[in-house]
Amino acid sequence: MTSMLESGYVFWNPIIWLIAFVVVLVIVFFFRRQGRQDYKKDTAQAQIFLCGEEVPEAEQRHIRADNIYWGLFETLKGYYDQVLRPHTGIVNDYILWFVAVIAISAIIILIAG
Amino acid sequence: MEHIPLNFPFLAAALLVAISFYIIIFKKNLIKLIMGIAMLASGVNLFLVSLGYRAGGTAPIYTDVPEGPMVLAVPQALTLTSIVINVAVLALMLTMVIQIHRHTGSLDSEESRKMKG
Amino acid sequence: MDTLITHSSILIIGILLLAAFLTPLVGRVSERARNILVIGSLAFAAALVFALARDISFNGIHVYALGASSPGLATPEGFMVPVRIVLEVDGMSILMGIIWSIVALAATVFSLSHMSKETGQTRFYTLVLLMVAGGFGMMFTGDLFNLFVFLEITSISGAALIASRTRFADTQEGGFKYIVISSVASLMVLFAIGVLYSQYNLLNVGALAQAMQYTMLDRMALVILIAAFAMKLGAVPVHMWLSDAYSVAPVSVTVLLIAASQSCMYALMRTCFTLYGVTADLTAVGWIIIVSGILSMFIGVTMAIRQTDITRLIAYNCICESGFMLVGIGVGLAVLADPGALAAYGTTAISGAIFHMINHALFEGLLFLAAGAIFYRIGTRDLNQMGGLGHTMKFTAVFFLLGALASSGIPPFNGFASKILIYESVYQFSPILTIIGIFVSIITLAVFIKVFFSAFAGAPLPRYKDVKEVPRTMIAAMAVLAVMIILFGLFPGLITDWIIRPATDALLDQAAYINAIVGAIP
Amino acid sequence: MLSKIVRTVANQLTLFIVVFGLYVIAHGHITPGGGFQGGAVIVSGVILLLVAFGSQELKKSLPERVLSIVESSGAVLFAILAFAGIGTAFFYNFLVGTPIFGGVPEPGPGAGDIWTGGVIPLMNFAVGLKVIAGLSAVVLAIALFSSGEEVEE
Amino acid sequence: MRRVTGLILLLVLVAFLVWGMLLIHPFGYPDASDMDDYIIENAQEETGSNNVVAAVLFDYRGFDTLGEATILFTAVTGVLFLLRTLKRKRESS
Repeated sequence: MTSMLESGYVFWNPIIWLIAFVVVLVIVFFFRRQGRQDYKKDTAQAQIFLCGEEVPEAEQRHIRADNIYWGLFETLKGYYDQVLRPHTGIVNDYILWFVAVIAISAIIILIAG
Repeated sequence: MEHIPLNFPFLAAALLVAISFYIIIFKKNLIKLIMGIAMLASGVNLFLVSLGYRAGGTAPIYTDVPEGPMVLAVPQALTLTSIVINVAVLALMLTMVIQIHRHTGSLDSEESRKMKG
Repeated sequence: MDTLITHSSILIIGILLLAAFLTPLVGRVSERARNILVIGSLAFAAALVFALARDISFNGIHVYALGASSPGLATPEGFMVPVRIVLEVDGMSILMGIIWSIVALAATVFSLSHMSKETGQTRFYTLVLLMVAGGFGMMFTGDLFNLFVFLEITSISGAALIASRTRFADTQEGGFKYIVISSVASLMVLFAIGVLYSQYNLLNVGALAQAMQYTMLDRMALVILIAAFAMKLGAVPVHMWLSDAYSVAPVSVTVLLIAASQSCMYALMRTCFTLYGVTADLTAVGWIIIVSGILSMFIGVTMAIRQTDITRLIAYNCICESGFMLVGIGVGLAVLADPGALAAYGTTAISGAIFHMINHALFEGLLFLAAGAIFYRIGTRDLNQMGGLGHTMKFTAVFFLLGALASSGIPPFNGFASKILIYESVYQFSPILTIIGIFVSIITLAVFIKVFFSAFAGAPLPRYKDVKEVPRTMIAAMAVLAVMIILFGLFPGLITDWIIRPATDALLDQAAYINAIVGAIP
Repeated sequence: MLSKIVRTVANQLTLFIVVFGLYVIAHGHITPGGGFQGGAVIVSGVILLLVAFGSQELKKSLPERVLSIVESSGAVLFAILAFAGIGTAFFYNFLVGTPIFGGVPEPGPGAGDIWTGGVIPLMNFAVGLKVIAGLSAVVLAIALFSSGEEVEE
Repeated sequence: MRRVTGLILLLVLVAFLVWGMLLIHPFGYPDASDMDDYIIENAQEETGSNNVVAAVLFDYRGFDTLGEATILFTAVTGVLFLLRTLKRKRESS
């Protein structure tokens, strides 16, 4: 079994996983085929329905990257303010962090280790 | 020769390193930053070359040398290598600073930065 | 053939250096000859790496003493310590060599088309060859000062390559930051080497490991080495240069830079496991690395989700992924002195980390190459201006999706295989670490959903109507990495048995590394 | 371009600087010095010329194309000398004991002999060539760039 | 704020370095010198060079020197690579 990955505690075999995945896929397709059959291409059914409004152009319809997860950033504003503060982009600060790492790990290793 | 008290050459190297870190951290001018790195390199080179000294030793070159102990040769070779490496690094850094100045018209590490966050 | 194998470790570095020196001369004659020289020397080096790997799996550690009267003679006759520079290639080094050769070939083939519009291509390829040679030198050398020299070669050529698009201001800034960071880090490495030299009068890793007594000065050197290598590999909190440098470089260079960061990770592992090893009690070091890894994972992913610059986003994702490796290594280090725990889960954690290194190079490489393909066609890295590219750039979209799924640890891709090793072993050390890891993986998927949605999905934008698929060489380079991701995902057991386990064993077997240099331990 | 006095003096001095640099390179294996040091000495002569004549004038006699070629050749020569010992081991000093630079001095302090050192004098020469061409190219490129002149590609 | 934190961290670093330097062997009396003694004794015989430093540079540690020459080559290539054109700038400005 070349696919088997054992770590002494659990095992992971992608082939088994793939077989299970295919089986699940078949089952899903089976149930999907039980659904409605009256979908027809090239009719009004296939068009975008937006509460009866006019559908905007592709340019306006597209959700830009800035707006994705907007709510998440709004909620975590406090966290991001804290995280963004050290990311100044000034090269001097980068070396200051390096000195900080040396100083802190020196204290830890010289005392504890 | 007597002991030099308190390992003065090593202390000098450590202080050079410390001063250069001060320059690198607190001076916002990019040229001064490069000077700081050059000083850091000098500090490390001083440290390396003073490691190899042997009291009363002569230079490790056999041509017309008096009898006696010789100082260690490997640190000197390492220092030579390190010096040339730093010359190369400084040349490249200065080139980049020239380019940064050409693009942004500023030599301040805070004003010339385009990327943050 | 035997002669070739005997000299292979030096030939890999030497041929690449010679090719780099020849490239400016050949480039004046003909561009085609130059490309053949570059690709040919890289392919030759890759072939030699595989031959050497095969030899190491049969005959154990490969030792090459430079300039000695016989290549196998690491120490002069009748003398206990090595005097010359010794190349020492064991399972771990050759694993890094395999990663490096694959990545270098893919990146160079990709840049044949990707850089074809730029000026100064001859110097570009010279620098690429120098960087690849420097990386091989870092991985194969058994000498600390030599490690420093090759570290400098890699970082100088890397900095020049990052800044290669001189018409943009941000590239110059990224290159400058990279070279400042790396020269400070490498000078501190040199300082630490001096501290070690002052006590033992040795520069060879194996001989130093044998003589190591873990005095206070050794601890000082350890602190400086760890901090310097951590900065070079981009661990939080010294990671800020990484996003600046990776995001502005041409993507083929970024792929090389990822592998260069991996070689700094290798140097960190060499320092901790081989140089200090069991002589020292590395529990505190292990915890420092674990904390840094957790911070890298968390801060990396939360910063990644916020970016709107595609390469910068993937760069933060790189920080996040290297956090996984750091956690694996840290757990291994923390239990290094405890044989029971090491056998129960420490070894698995380390092999998970090593497996993740090779996977990381593959999928992050694929992601960056796909991002570069987008940049090649539409000329911007800004996600806000992209949209609907999947309609025209089908191959790129599929490759990007593949890399994204692998990076988020979705089965059955290779990222999952290595992450499950890390999760499962770290869980026995401390469950909270695994929970954080799984959480971070989920956010990684969210990050890539954002990228895929805003760049490839959606209705085709009118301004990108006539965007075509990228040239065939670029697709070929991406396809190589994609095929390897799928293979590594489908046959993880094979890969672990062939290269990961030997690498882990070689890393943990400090005595064998020392023996190969100085003979039996007295 | 500086005044005529400076130019004449720089012209004459450069000769001595170059000769001294060549001496340092050639005697690298018996006295202090070597390829890097001698090369740096010669480059100081080039910089003197650069200061006296200006980058435009110097570019005519030392075009960057030539410097780049010389530098690559120096590096290739060095690498080939290292490769030449690969019959035994890379970097093996294969010339010791042969008629070319093969002499072995008496152990202990003594007068130096130029005909010793194996590949070391040759490598010194290769490195010297490289350093001269390389550093001159760097200095010239930066000077040309800062004077607003286009650098040759 | 940044200045104060920076100075404190720098002081810790200085204390760390100075403390380390005081632990190193007394200046001029190295603890161990096996490798260097071997090189000083055998350099003349093995390499034929009177200058031991040159022998170390080009024979015992020749690979480092190749690396160093490579670094110089890299830097020169990099400098010429980065300063390659001004034309585009002149047109745009």
